[in-house]
Amino acid sequence: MLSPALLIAVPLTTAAFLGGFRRWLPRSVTDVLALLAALFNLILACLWTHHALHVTQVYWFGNWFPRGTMVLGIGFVMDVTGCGLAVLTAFLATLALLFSFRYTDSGGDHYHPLMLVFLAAMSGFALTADLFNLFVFFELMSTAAFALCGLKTQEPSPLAGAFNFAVTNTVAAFIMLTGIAMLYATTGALNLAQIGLLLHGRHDRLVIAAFAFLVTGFLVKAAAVPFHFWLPDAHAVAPTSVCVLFSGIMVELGLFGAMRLYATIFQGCFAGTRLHWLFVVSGAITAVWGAVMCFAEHHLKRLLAFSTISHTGLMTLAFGLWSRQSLTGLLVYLTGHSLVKAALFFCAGILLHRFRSVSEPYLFGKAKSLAWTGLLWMAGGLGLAAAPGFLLDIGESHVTAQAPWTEAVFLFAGVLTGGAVLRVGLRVFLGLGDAVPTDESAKVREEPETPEQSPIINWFLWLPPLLCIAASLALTFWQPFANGAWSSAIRFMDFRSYAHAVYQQFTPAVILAAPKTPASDLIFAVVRSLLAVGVAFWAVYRLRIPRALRWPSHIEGPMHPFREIQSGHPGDYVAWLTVGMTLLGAAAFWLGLGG
Amino acid sequence: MLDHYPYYVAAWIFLCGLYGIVRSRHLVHTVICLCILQSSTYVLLLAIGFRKGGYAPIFADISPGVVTVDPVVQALMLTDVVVEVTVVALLLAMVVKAYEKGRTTSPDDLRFMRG
Amino acid sequence: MSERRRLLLFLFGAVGLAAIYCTGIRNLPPFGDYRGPYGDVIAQLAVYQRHATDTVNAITYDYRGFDTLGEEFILFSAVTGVALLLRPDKEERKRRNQQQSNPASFQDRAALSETVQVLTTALFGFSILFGFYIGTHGQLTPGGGFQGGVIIAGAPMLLYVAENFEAFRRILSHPLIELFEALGAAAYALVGFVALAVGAPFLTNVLPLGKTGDVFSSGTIALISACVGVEVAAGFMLVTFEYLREILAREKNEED
Amino acid sequence: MMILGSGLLALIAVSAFVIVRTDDVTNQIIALSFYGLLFALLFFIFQAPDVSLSQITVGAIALPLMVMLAITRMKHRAELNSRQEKKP
Repeated sequence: MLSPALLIAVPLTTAAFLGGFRRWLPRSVTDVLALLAALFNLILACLWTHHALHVTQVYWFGNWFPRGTMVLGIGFVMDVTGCGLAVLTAFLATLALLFSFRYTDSGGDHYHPLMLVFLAAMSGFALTADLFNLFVFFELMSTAAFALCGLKTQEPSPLAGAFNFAVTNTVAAFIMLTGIAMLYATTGALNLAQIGLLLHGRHDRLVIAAFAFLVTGFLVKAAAVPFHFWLPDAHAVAPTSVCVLFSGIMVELGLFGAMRLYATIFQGCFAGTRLHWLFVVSGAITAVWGAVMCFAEHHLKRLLAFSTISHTGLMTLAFGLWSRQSLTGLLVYLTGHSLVKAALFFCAGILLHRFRSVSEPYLFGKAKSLAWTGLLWMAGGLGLAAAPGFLLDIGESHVTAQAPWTEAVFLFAGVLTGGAVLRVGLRVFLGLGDAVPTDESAKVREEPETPEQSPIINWFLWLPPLLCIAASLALTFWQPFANGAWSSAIRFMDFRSYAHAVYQQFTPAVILAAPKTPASDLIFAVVRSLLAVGVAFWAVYRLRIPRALRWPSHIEGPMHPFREIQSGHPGDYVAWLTVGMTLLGAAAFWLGLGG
Repeated sequence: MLDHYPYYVAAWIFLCGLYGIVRSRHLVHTVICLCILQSSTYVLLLAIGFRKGGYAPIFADISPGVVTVDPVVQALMLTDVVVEVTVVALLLAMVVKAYEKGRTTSPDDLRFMRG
Repeated sequence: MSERRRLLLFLFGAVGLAAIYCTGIRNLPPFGDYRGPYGDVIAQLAVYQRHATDTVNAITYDYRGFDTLGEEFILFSAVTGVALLLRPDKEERKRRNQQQSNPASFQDRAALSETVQVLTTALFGFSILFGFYIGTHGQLTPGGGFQGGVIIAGAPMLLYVAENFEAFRRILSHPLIELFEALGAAAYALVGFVALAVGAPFLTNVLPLGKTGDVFSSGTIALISACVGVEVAAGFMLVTFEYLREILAREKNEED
Repeated sequence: MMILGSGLLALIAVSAFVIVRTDDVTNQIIALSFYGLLFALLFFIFQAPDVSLSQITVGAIALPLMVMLAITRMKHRAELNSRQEKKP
């Protein structure tokens, strides 16, 4: 078996070579080399996931295996969840690199090295078992992301978006580092398993404060309300292929970081308390807020960005329920959402390539010729509404089987975000309905990524979204995936098996009974998708229905008090960040000490 | 209180940095305030690893076995220094370019996407 | 949001944040009472295991070398990012061409005295030498590749101070600088690959450790430190050049 | 040594606030350089010579220098812009 270090080292080395020789390498060679490195990661991650299903292995860099109870170096724990996320990362990165083949503006050939660094950072983040290493990969991921976000330097708006993104996320990183320092001060260790063992059962003020600091840092990345302001700004301005990685995996990895810390360090500390309800509440608020804001948007990428916020909120909620079944649901939902959202961003990219705009009012009725893109877009919309046949439906039924009341939140978020995407589809690809309402951000010009003279939709443009939609449908019916998600969730929650792997080199998989796949309520799923379609038609034909029934158009219209909060000012965002952290910390103290 | 004096200094610097970012009217000012905020983690890490009467962890001129301060936090701080300088370089590049394209350095005027 | 409301919001947040922080901090061990064990264990082991007297560098480049690999690539991606953001676009190229056809100088400057020029040239050599010293003795005394690299990168700035713009531009705009920057980063990863090739885990220190206190001791620590030094020096020079590119173009026109 | 360190910490706390309150960016850069030096001294006193060395090179020199370069470039651009506006 090839060393897991190659998951990091190969993309990084390729990135350095592509960066160093960029003056001498023709574009096509750069494209192919970058694509090959991403493909290599995909294959290796798949192999390791397959291996991890049988045994969780640990890999010590520099051969610094633990001496006694003391962990000396940095290790990767190759568990199913981490490896699976590495697969997803590599898959999306491969498609993103394919999408930006040949024509896309590569910013003086700096684009490919940064994408590969980004890929390596995300893989490392998913696998590392060291607290400070987690921070390093968080920063590496952020640095590459900041730079990629500002790729389009022709206009000032991308730079403003990238600046807000960079400031909020850097503040978050230092908040996280403060939390790391607190834990290190009290335990004198940096390995997650060792810290977990040393803290076991302790939930005093220091541990809760450290928890608040660390979780705030990760939730900023995961765009939980009120830490979410940077996300729409960054997504609106980043190039399509970068958006795919932002929405598809980077935001979810933020949540994953919080989950990893909770599973290893804090689970034992807060075992008897109701602390995890904090995530349930935060997730529900985020899901609702994101969905409402999503429906009100008319800038396609911003619309999708708000839907990402909403769906990440749903995942946070599932995480907060903290049970095997809800976690299985989360992992399935995460995979499904990543694929669907990537497909939608690719479609938005095709629209931008073909019509040089992503503004819904501008595109109204223009894209009737793009039948296939329209079909993929509609499929994506149905996917977000968790229509039957999509992974999101399976994930959702796992979570709602655990806590039936969450169905209300899932329904609201799914119908509104799916409805918004379908609404755009009806207007843009079919030209249905009346004049489109607009808003301030939809009027901002979006810089196209491709040169003017190539309006043809090449195979490398339509293949990535097609593959994404196909994968999200195919995985639904592929039983090994469901089994894998189940065993992955079980082992993710099991701190003892994690610690065993760290100290004993590996943990063989415990074969548990076949997963309970809750019967997805087909009728309910159909009703839910019909509701989303209904909301879309309602919005499209809003002027032709009786006045009393026009409420969707009120949501869609300019909602000044809400939109004003998303002000685009970094100072505002940081002020909100401190407020959010205060609320989170207060809740953590209340729930953590109270239990 | 006095036992934890440097920790409080770290908290103070952190809040100062945040305050600066919040009230900033010039993007370069924002970046410098971010540097200040970041320096609070230096104080915190340094304070954590310090030991009264401990020597610097360099065994070139002290014999092995002598009590030293924690070398690990110092390694972490080295990483921290690099992170700071790289983020600042990147942010400043954004500010410069935003100024060249938008002709403003005020965060109030650099808002194109609202709502 | 108005500035007043923003500050009020922040006041609420800041008070809360301070409260969380201070309640947490009270449970920490008092200042000056580091309890270990991580740092103490490594401080005891490093000299024997790695023949490096500077424990901090043994941790940076060996025990936690994987962190430093990530850190080097943070630097790499930031430098790439700066180059990406500050790349001259169409408009700027056009402007520059216009300038070349119309080289009007708009700022006169008094020439520096020759003493200053000679002095800075001497300092140039000295700082490069000093950077090399700091960079190569990292495993023994305070210093290391990072610090040495920054010092070396500072040397060309002296040329700028001495207004030797032509030499400054020639050094910094050389394509090799960019190549060195990337290769320095790649070399770090390649040192890790060497370990893989001999069957050890990535980044294992497989070179002979040498005699404690020697410049060539401690195996890959010195090697990695040198790679880092190359990357850092070239990286900082690149960043400087990207910022000054436009201004240098003007100075060149003035000289013509 | 401890008293010196405590005094230095107090000085750092004060200067952090002063830098944050300084609105003029050029003054801020000079203060930032001074602030970096204070930190280098602090690290040296608290037995961290490695960090102290990199703080001198980065915090007190490279960082303020970079801010200075950015400001210079922005000023240069402002000059160019005003010249261009005058020309037509």
